[in-house]
Amino acid sequence: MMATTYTYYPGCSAGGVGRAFTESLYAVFERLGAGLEELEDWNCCGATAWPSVDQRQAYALSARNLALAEDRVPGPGPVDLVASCTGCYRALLKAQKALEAATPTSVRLRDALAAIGLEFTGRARVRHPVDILLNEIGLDRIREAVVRPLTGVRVASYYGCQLVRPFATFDDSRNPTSMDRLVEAVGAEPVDWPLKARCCGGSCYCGGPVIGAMPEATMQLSYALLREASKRGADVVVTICPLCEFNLEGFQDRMAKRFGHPLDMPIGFITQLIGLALGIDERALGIHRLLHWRLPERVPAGEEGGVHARA
Amino acid sequence: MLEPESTRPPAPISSNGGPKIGVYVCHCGLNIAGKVDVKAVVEFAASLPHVTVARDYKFMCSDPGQELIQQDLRDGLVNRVVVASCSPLMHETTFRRATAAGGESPSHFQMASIREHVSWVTADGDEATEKAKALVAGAVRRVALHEVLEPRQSPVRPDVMVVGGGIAGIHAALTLADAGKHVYLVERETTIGGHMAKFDKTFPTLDCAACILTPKMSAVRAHPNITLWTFSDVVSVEGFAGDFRVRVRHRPRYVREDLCTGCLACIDACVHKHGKFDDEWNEGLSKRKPIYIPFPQATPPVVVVDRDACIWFKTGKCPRTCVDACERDAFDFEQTETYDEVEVGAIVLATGYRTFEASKMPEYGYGLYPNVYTSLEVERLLNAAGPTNGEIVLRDGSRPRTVGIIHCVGSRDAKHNPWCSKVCCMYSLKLAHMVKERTGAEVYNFYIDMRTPGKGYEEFYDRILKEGVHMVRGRVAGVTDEAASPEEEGHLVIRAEDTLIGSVRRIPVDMVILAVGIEPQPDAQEVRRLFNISCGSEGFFTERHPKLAPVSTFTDGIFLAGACQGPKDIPDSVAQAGAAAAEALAMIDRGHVTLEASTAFIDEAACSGCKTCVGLCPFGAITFDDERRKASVNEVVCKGCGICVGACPSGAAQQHLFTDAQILSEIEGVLEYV
Amino acid sequence: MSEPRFEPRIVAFFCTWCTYTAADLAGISRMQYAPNVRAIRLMCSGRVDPQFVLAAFRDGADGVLIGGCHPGDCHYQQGNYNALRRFELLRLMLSDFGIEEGRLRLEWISAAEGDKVQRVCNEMTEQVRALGPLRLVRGPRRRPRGTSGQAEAERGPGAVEEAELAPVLEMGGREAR
Amino acid sequence: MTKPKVAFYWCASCGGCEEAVVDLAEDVLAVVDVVEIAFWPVALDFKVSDVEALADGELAASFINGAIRTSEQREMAELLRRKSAVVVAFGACAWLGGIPGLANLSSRESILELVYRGSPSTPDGDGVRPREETDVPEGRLRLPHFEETVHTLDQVVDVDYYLPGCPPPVELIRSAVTALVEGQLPEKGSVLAPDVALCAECPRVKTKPADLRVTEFRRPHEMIAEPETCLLAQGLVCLGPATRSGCGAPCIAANMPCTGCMGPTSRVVDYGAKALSAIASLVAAEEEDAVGEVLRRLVDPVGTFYRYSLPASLLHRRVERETAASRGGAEG
Repeated sequence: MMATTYTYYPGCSAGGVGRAFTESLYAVFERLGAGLEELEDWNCCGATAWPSVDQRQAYALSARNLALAEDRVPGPGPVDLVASCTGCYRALLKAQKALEAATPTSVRLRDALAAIGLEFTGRARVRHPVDILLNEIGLDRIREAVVRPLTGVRVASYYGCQLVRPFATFDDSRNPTSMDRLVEAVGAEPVDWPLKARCCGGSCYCGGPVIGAMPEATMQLSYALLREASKRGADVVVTICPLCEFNLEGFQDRMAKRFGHPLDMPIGFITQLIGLALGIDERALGIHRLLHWRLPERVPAGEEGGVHARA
Repeated sequence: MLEPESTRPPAPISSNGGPKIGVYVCHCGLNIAGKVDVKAVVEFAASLPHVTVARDYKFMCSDPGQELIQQDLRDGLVNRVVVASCSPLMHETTFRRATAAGGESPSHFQMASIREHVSWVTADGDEATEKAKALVAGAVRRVALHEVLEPRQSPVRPDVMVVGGGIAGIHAALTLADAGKHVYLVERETTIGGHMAKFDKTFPTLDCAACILTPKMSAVRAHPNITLWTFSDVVSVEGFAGDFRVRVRHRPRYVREDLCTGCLACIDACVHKHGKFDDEWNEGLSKRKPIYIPFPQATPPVVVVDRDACIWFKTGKCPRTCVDACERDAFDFEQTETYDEVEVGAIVLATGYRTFEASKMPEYGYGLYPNVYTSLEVERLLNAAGPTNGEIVLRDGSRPRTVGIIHCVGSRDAKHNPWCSKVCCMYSLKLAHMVKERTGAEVYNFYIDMRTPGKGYEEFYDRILKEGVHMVRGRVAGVTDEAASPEEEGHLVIRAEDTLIGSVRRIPVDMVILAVGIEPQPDAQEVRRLFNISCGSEGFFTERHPKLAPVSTFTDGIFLAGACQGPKDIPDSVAQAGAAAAEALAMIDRGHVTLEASTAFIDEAACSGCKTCVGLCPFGAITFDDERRKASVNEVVCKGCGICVGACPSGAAQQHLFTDAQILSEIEGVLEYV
Repeated sequence: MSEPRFEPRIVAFFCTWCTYTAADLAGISRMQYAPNVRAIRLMCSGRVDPQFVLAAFRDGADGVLIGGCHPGDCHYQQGNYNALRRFELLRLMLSDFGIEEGRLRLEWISAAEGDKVQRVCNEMTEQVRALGPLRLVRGPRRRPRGTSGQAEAERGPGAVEEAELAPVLEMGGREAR
Repeated sequence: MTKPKVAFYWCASCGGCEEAVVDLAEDVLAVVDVVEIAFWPVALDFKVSDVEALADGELAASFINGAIRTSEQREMAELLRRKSAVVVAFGACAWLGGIPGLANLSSRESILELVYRGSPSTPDGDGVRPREETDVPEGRLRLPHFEETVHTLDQVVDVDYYLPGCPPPVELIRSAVTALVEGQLPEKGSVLAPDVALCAECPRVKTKPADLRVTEFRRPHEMIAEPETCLLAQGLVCLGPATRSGCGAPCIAANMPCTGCMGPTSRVVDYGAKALSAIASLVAAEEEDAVGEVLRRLVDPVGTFYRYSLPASLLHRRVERETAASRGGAEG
């Protein structure tokens, strides 16, 4: 099979809080025969405070990235632009939809691109790695590549807000299951929990729940997630958003103090989990960057452990 | 050989002595004049060939506006009329009548739509004015070539078909039958009654649904003027207003309707000792046997055999105790589909609705949590003839102590159905009342807006409030079994923003009722194709005009009643059914319909007999005379599409009011001047 | 920036039951769209005679749009299929005439799709604008007798015959409006 | 009493129309009995000066065949128009542009380039093209200007009557001459042929099914058609339904489909568009792809539907995108 190479948009978190995500993403894609090539000269996706100041300018930032991707890959086929950070993913996707619509905004954006000698022809499609893993690489290929099935590991997938909202391109916005299917493919056991797409509070943390804008709200939201995951018997929580991961992982001791309940939930990225099952070296997956990571003792197949999602 | 050309197009200058065209530009208040420079359009029109009069007026459709046209016609200033105003679909008939009233042929009229097509859709005033001029020029150029057409009529058959036997169809059928017309009432289920027959009580009076519906159902069955066909559906419709030929398929019940008395002895005798199959009538909340009757008052009271469940059909091995139990020898396992074809003058469509599929909103947990119910399921629980004999109990048999009713499920939702389903607020209040009355539970209603417009409706809301039902104003975010506190353990938790107190609330309940909205029937698109009417992309049938022709359709002779046209409660459905019946009666009692004016015709001398047109006509309106080698159009059957005209390779076929010459002139007109 | 933007003129043939009604809906919904499309109402897209399309081009249209009911939805059951058949062959032929594909478009627009009228009109206007003026050498107006009746004799001042204007037209065509 | 004078002239044509006059055979003598042939370069030795010497309107009729492509043809058409009471466009080329009119699918430049340089049969040389003016010791030689576009006769001069056909059928010529001599001509502008399509006189029409649906088009060389059955019903593109009758359907008799030389009826504005519409309407398929599949077998639609009428069509000629550029090249 010919290896597909995807254009990769790292965004600002890829080298920072999302470093482990980036490392594991590259490693897993490579192992599965898919390449990632960083988009040259990419710029900010505009997901930050831009949209509340000037939505059009925010679109223009993303539009440039989309047009660059088209410019880089010769036509006529579609160009998949893979964005791992869900903030980037949503911002780019939103700009893509704005460009595709027959609206004055679209015309303005195209004019803006023309001013820098770029063009959006509709070939660029923003994709998330989960979408690629599920719908391009496919569960079969992942299952075949598993060398170390994570049998008995109970995994709560946490989707966060932006992967499936406002655009549910490859999964249900209220009851997403795409990560659960990946979890199943690597031999682990998905934990069904009702909070998998509930807000983690990351958006109001702005520097952490202690010094952020609304520390109390953030702490409550994050705590509810961790508590419920642990109540449903999850051994680990995996996510796809660098901000969620940071938020859930980084302040567990403070939450424990605030709510008087001990917390020690391993948090990681779905790509790290997959990478482990594929037998990739832990260091290559950035496991050493995680604060709480550990996998439980294997539970022999057939035995049930932990509390069930539904009685 | 060299005689003059055999065919001439209709003389452009008719008997009335050469075209003198009057152009009337409507302001439509500010609807047109606010954007289009009406004076400039008038000046422009005055410069066009044959235009003798160009005027503008505030409202051309008003009496004084029409009088302007009529006066100019009477004064001999004009003999052809162009009105530049709204869409021809809106007022073409009005102005044709005005033209006729002025003593001119109504076909000497053409409309230019400078409102829907110009002023309402164009941002820039100058551009709008230019576009309006172009459309006026097109109309002027074409009307100069319009021919005189005499309106043609066709008789109307007195019989009527009503499709759908819910409350709307029942009421329409009874009204028509009482007026002495013969009615064929076609229902695809095994009984008439529709959704209403499933309800226990009706809002706001809380009268028993069965008490008011079943007498009407019996009246249908007993009425000498009604032929009731249940378990039947319409398979084809041909013809036109006043003369439809409808083919109806009757599905086999395997029990003869003329013999079965509804004694139900066969059901008791069935080899299945207990129900085993989901009872559709009870929304799957109970089980039935392979031989069953939906409910005791089903009309007709005839049992039906479920072929897919019956052991005899599945294995061919069954003692058939049912047959032995039947004293009337009504069983007929050899029954097959049969067909009837009837000729009717008018058709009333009352095909009803379905409810929103609650599992499409997984956040509300339907199908995930057993104690989340749809409102229709709760209607069945409340119904004394339902699966629990009217008891409100949870799946485990216990009584709920707190119940949450979520309004607008699937309605007013950009992700699902954008419309308000109109009945949910009221039925949710009714359910709140009844649940509270029967169980004493605390009831919470979660609503976005409380919509109670209707006689006695607001008063009903007031009454429910006083009964102590809790009202939480806010859209429910989700239903979850995640317990955030010890009080929530073991309950379902409804999370909603309470916009009246400005905070998010979590309310633990035992039972959730989803007030599912009203949707078009899943096969609405097929049905409308069958009857050649239109519907919105969502599937509700489109009325001819939302205000002025609410029960008519774009196809003459086909009328709408009930929720197939849009969400409606029972009073509205019945009122509309009466209106549809009245419209049908008006058409029948007038005795004739005016036929399509823009029919095709073939110049016999010009026809080479190539037959290109013959096979193209979807309505079989073109016949070919093998002897004379000429095709001709039956103008009564012709519906005026012009397919044959577009295809006729030698120009022998033309279409009244849409001749090649007229359309080519309109093309020139819209391009030539502006 | 002094050069005025080219404003294409597009003639549309809309069937009365679906697309014309949809255009009315767009109006009722106050959906703003490019004023370049001039709709001519026909009873059915099946009435569209390829002569109309060519005549529109000849008379100065830069694009022609045909709008009919969706397949299976025709008020006359078959009309839109006939429109499709003629459109497909016409499209093949127009390319041999050097007329770009984007200048002739067939769209299925149901009575409920006012927004599609808006979108298609905007799209097509931009598409044809990008293609530029058609610059047809307008065939001389020689018609078999009687096809346009007395309108022929009453041609307005805008009419140009190739015999007089052909060199001008071949060099520059219609100026941008 | 002097016999009325008539002229025959050929423009852009193949000579077949002249043959058709000769095909009158001994009837030619009858014609010569009643008219005086004042100009017929193909058959008799006349000079242009002979025509120029005539008084305006002195010719009772000029029969001009061929389309107009060169300045010489245009000048001769104008001269004959001036000298004639009646001008008859003789044959498909003069009426509708004819086969030479298909040159309107190419630019003048590309035609000259192909003929004098590009064609494989042109020997490598100095790439010289004929010049309109050449100075030689004896003086200046002139060639007619080759115009950008082929015109029909009535796009150049006023025409009174049309005789259709490629070439016009002998019967129609005879009737036309008789009518002319007897002063029985119909209304000006008439086409001197029946105004009904060919199916009216086709012997096979009764074998055409009323609900004909074509699933596959075929070309004449791909099959031997069944000799009694409607050719359309056999998948051949027969344009008889769109074409004037009066020819006696000789092509059909020869088992070949009608290609439309007799032109449209009076009710049709654009022959090709109408023929196309009728043929497309016969396609059985309904889905876009399937329709395209059937139509793909219709090779060269312009050549099929406008074989004789491209210059008379609404579009008149192919739209040349690079007109200015190619013109610049032509001068070099």
